[in-house]
Amino acid sequence: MPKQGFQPFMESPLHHFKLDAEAQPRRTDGRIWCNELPHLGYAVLRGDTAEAGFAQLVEQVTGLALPLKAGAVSQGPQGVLMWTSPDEWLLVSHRQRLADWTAQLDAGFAEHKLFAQTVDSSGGLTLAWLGGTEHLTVLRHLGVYDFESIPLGHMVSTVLGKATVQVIRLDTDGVFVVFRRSFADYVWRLLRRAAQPYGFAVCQLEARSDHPLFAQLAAPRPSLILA
Amino acid sequence: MLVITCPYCQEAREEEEFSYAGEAYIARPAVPEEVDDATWGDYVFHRKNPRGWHWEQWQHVAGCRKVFAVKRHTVSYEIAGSWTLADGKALYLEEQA
Amino acid sequence: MANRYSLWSLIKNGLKHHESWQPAWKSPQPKKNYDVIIVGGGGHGLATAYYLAKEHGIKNVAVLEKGYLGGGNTARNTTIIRSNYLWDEAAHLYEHGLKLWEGLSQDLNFNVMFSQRGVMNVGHTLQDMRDIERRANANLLNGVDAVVMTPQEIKDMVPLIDISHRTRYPIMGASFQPRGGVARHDAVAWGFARGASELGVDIIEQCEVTGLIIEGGRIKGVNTSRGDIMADRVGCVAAGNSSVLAKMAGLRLPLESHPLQAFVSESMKPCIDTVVMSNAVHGYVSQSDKGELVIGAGIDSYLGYGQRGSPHVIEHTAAAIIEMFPSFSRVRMNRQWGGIVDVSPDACPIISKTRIKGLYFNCGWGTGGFKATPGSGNVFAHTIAHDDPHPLNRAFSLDRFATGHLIDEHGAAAVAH
Amino acid sequence: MSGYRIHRPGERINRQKPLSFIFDNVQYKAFSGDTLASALLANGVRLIGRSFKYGRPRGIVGFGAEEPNALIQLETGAHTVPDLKATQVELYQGLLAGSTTGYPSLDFDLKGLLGKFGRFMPPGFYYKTFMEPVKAWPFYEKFIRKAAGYGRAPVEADPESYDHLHHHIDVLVVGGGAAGLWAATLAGRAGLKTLLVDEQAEMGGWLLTERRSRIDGLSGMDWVGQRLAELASLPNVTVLPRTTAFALHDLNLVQAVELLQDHLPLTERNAALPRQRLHKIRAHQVILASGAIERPLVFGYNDVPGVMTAAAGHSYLNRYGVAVGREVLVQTQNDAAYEAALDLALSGVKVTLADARQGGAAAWRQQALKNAGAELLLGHGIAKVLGDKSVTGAQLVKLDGRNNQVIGSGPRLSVDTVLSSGGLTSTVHLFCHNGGRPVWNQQQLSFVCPDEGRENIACVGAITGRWELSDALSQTHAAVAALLLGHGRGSSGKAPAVAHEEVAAPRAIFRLPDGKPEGHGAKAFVDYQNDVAAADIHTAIRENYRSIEHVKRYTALGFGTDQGKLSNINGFAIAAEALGKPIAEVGTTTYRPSYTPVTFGALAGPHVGETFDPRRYTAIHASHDARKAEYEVVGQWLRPWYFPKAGEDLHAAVNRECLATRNSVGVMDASTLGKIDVKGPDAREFLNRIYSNAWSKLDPGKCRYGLMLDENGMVMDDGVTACLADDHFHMTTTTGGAARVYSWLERWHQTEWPELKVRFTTTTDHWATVAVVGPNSRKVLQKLCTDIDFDKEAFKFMDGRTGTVAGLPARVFRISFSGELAYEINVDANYGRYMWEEVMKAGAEFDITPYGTETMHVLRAEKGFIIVGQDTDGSMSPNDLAMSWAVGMKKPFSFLGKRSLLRSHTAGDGRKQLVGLLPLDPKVVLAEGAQILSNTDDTVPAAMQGHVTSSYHSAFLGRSIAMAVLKDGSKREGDTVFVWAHGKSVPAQVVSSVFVDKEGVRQHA
Repeated sequence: MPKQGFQPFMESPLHHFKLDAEAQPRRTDGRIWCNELPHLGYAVLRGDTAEAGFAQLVEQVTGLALPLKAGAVSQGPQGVLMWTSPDEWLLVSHRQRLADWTAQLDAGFAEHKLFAQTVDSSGGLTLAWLGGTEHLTVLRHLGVYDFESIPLGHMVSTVLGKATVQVIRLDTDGVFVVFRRSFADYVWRLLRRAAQPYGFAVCQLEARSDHPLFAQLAAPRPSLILA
Repeated sequence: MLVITCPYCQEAREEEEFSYAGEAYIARPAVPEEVDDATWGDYVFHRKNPRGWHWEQWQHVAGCRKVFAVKRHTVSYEIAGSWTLADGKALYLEEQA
Repeated sequence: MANRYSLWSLIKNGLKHHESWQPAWKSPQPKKNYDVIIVGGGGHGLATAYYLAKEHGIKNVAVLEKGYLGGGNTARNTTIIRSNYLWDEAAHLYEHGLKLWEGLSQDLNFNVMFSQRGVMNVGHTLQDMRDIERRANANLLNGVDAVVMTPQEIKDMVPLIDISHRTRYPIMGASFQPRGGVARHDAVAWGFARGASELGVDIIEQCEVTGLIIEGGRIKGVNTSRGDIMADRVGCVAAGNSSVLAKMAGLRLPLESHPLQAFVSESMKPCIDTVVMSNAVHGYVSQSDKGELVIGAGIDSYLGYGQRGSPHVIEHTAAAIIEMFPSFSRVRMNRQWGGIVDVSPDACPIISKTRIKGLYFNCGWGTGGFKATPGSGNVFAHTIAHDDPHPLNRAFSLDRFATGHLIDEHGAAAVAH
Repeated sequence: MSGYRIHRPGERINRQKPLSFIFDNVQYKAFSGDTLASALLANGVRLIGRSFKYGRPRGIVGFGAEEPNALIQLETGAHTVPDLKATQVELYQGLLAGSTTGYPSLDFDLKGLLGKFGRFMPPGFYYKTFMEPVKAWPFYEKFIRKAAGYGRAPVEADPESYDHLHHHIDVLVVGGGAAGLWAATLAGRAGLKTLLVDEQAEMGGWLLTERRSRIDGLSGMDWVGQRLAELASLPNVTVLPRTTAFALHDLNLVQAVELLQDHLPLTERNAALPRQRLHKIRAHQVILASGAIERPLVFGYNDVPGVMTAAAGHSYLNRYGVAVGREVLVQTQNDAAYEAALDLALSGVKVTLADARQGGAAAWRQQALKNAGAELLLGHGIAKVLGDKSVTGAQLVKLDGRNNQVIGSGPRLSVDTVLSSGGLTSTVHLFCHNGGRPVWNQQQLSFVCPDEGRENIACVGAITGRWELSDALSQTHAAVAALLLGHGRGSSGKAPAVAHEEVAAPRAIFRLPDGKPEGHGAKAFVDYQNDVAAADIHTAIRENYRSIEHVKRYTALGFGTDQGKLSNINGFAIAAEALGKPIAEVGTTTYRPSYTPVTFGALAGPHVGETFDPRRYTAIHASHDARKAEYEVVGQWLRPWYFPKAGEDLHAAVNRECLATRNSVGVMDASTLGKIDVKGPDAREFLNRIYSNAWSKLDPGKCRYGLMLDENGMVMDDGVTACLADDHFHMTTTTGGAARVYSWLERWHQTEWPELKVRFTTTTDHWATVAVVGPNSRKVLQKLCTDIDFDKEAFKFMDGRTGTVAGLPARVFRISFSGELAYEINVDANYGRYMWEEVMKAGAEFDITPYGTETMHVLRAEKGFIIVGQDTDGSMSPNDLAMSWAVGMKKPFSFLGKRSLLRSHTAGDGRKQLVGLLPLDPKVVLAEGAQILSNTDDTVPAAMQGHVTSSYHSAFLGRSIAMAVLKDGSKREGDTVFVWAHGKSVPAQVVSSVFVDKEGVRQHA
């Protein structure tokens, strides 16, 4: 992974919406508030839970228990680990930490001869937070899943329009929506369109050290403008 | 619109999350070179296409990406159940016997 | 014809309060024996019987229909007629059909309202345009009319279409078959029924075939809900139910039956004078003489005999139509329905003898059956009459799925670079 | 002037809010709460349209969704809507509407003149004429089309938006009348997540019209108010007015459309809100309380403007304060219409009631009517209505008590309005949309929903044939209580108390006889919108169109935008009589969505315009924009097509890009290629099975081109796969094939070879891929990269390295789709644009030139490389592509598609093969899609030999080149063929498809 020095040259998939320029402090009105958490680190974790040592190694390295139940999410101040398939998990954290973790994991898998791997997906995914009293209604406008039924601490992988997304519910305040880079423009337009009747606003997102995802914003936000 | 239970996500989900993956448990000839053109053509192209119960495969493309077996009635669209491919195969073979 | 239709007959019958009209077709009790039984009283089956009687002199024929005449896909399609197929075999077969359409109303003395308003296939990508060129040139060399149009020519012909670059998939051009068009679907079944009946064919409605009587590898007759009926030759033309019939003979066919959906708008004044089809955005539209927009939706991916499909397919199609015709957003859907189409692996029909002597199948028309109705009946009648395919359907036999000689009309796959 | 305003207690209009509107260029006054229909009637407007076939004058018949005649055009320009029913249009200030029929004018209609010859236009008359001369049909058709059709399609893009909303609920109640309100109350009280929808602006159903009933001691509308207040207080209940459930699909998926802003003046609509919303409702339990619609009786000239249903006359009076006439004849065969007659009489209208029954209604009703001053004629029916554009009177006959026969003449009444009631028809549509069948109820004379409903669908109230409020509510209470019990919940509250009233049985009569054989007397319409008369049904059956579906299709009965709501049962009954069968045996036609028409816009919802389909962009897109790229749509992606400089067209730009690349260095964004991470101890074996060529011996650090076949042996995808480690591969696929290939791998692995230890993860979006191409590409890379040795011996063609490029971790592959020395750099896509710009900077000294897909196509064609989907079409095997070198027939496992290559036809002669073509005139660029002939004198149908798949001007070669598939092409090198397009043919020579650097010196440089 490149060091901090290169970060100014990163571009999130939503950079062209210039969300920073539009962002305002969140107020407690009935609006839908939304913004991207750009430049996080993502890794797909593949492995076989039946193999001895796999789950232990993951927990040992990340501090996150490997979730074994469909849709379950493990969370800690350093990130989240989500079940996405019986042999697949998505790990989200700060980029630098994630790079360290995956290196350790891959070394550990090799050492223990586990049929397991990490696949860096940091360039391929991004994540938006969606909040406000009607945030679930916005999702109900776009997707057929019963979003109101997602328990806290769970995620669901489903479709919004023609895009596959993961919706993560960590608290009642809002949801996190993970989507692919090449669909980001489309997903953002969909969200914005669906939220419009309720009043759509881009909000500033604050780093919160106790939060598994907002905590990852603590690192300085890179400039999005390329020379 | 079908509602299909993914045996991996352990939840009933709407059809839009899945992609239909054809008749289930079509046996690929073990040594294709040893069967004649007609038998091979039968494997590649011929389908049961029943008016009634049908064992078929669905892939949860928007979810866990797993392929699994569904027993569905092609007239009423009633779904008798869905299973992992391995579990479904045992049941399927039992039914065929 | 005992009851010939004309303006004169309308006046004559009008003066008699329409009390003297004869039945369009007779409904006799089934006989015990026929020379040929046709299973399936849709357009194709009735056409087969008509041409058996008319062109091959085989008049001791029964058409068995489990419901009412023309109640299957004949009643459920979007009535598009064209012959601009890519491959030689398909183009010749459908062109044979189109030529029959051109004289059909007069031949049957029944106005099937065949309207040669042209069929346009629009292209949205460079590869679409390559395929359009390829198809048009192949058509012209096969004697099928074809024109390649620019976006402006499209707009001149279809003023409501959006050729701007605002759209997601801007329209780059189109192929156009001027001789293509639409017809009144129900009338085709009724016209053939009337013509066949007049020539002596027995049309038996509400008669479901429940089994095939096969002895020593030969067909002997059929079991029906109205008793056994014997014949040495049985032609099955049952569209979406072909696999069910094949199973009765211990055959498997390379077919899958899928729900295909369609819908119509409310009736409006003429606003679109041709047929517009787009494979890329998945929708096609024409306007019936009654003024309804007739819109074909997608085929559901899964197997189904339910004559109903998933609503999201209709929703996607509505979106596709609005993408091409933004003003139709305020037009309203009046009615939607589904049919069952039997899809073959190469999107071409099967018109074939089988390993059971005297048993013939005509199926696998997928979404393209209506346009072939007279042509299909015509060559199938020949196949049955001679126990040998007509030169035009020789390539459409079942053995192509063993030899690999497919006639792949799926069209080019999406460009993949 | 016939209709007029009259104050009614409990009317639903607001006299404090007067409105004005325009209909057919005339301004009228109305009140808030009116519908367009009530307002027109209040202003005495009767003639609203002309009929479909005969051009007969037509007026308003109903008061809601059942209206067959009053189809209007609302507003103009971009906001125009065709074919709305005036009875369903809520009036707003400044509303602009017009009639949709009548040429040259509504008042004087040419079709109306033709219609005088209606006796010569039986059902199916189109099928019987216009056949000669053959060439004249287009001429006839033009007139038929013009004469048909109602409103005009909008021509401007829709300025309003639509959305979708999904619901997952316990109980959906369809219909906000008494039964529906009570059902929702019980479900709501039980704590179930409940949604109540009703098509009207105001809940209440028939209680909006009917004033006499008292429920639990309250007036009907007070009880409705009490219900609504209670429902509003329950957080688990949602009530949606103006929301029509129009379709019921499998597993209780109900589509409903909500009209959010249609009732507002155009100037008051909120642009942030959708015009309409499509609700997609999954309900565990559906309760259908959609009520019933009164049908008219069928009698002579029952279509003259001023003939309406009794329920309509009643509703206009009580709901809208509009008396539909001054002298009204009410014709009935049941008790309910007495209510209409009574309220009209009490309002000062001169009323005569003709009852087809000898005994008339229950005695108390007859007495009440007489007390109100109405005249009562028992055992009478209307033979025909008098008047042309408006009712002037009616001729009555005396009816036999048992048979539907005339036994004597009746009075000729001078009236200005005729109301008729043929009984109620249950609104069974939703119940039947996915397979439910209604049952004939001979007592109630309607097809009704069975009491037991269907699994998870309960039917309550009038939909089950409970016409009387007391019956409807007690049945609703019992049904919903049972249902709640089934859900393990008790129900609270007693059934609402409604006094039971004595009712006389209705008479089973649908077509009032006029004493003449059918077809001899005045036309008696069954289906107004399609001009289907009773005689037409008899004619159809005479002609052997005996199935009810045939009757429907031959006569067009029930095919209109009212979907037969008024006409179906009358039509079935008349058909039954003609067939000599009971109605139950005739059955119904199939009920199909939608219950009432729904806009395409609502169906499409948000999936139009910029969100019709995803536009997928690469990470480098902004750089391409900055360099003014033109784009090509490839699948959902936008790829740079070419980068024109000022004044350049496509060809000039491509020539420049090609030469720059061949002579120095070019750069291309290859990020859209599909990328799949393949890993596991059995990865290699898996690749052996999925690709046609062999993978056993590919060392780490090496790349190989692979062909993927389907089981039919035809090429489905291709791409280069790099071996990263013994058990780890970086697979690339075509852009368009990425998703399909990913799914293909998963499916074969999971279904056929689950024992292979291998996993696939898509990395398409993770990697941004930059191809640096041309003789100077090495120098560019060397400037950017310090930890990879780019020496030609150290980093050979088809080698792959991981290292650092511009400081970024990267995978670099020395692969070439152009035949040049070339490298593909893959970096984390967040750095994609940075990488691109660093390459541009490093290449500046070599005049590095960005190029798009068109130049890529030319470069690869110069080398004879195929593009799947352009040079192949699903019918091309590797052998057909002259690529048998990429087929490992000796591999131990029978890879996908291998067996198919051995089939008699696939392996046989006479197939087409990929070749190169050089036009004899090097300036001529062959048309892609041109067909190939062996002879210039071929006649149609010609023996086509193949077609041109790719064709370009090669700036590098200074001439045109082409690729084609040609019959037996592999044996025809050197032949001259004729390339035919649109009538012109061009000679070309068959050559190898490799035009540049056959020895591969450049790519190995």
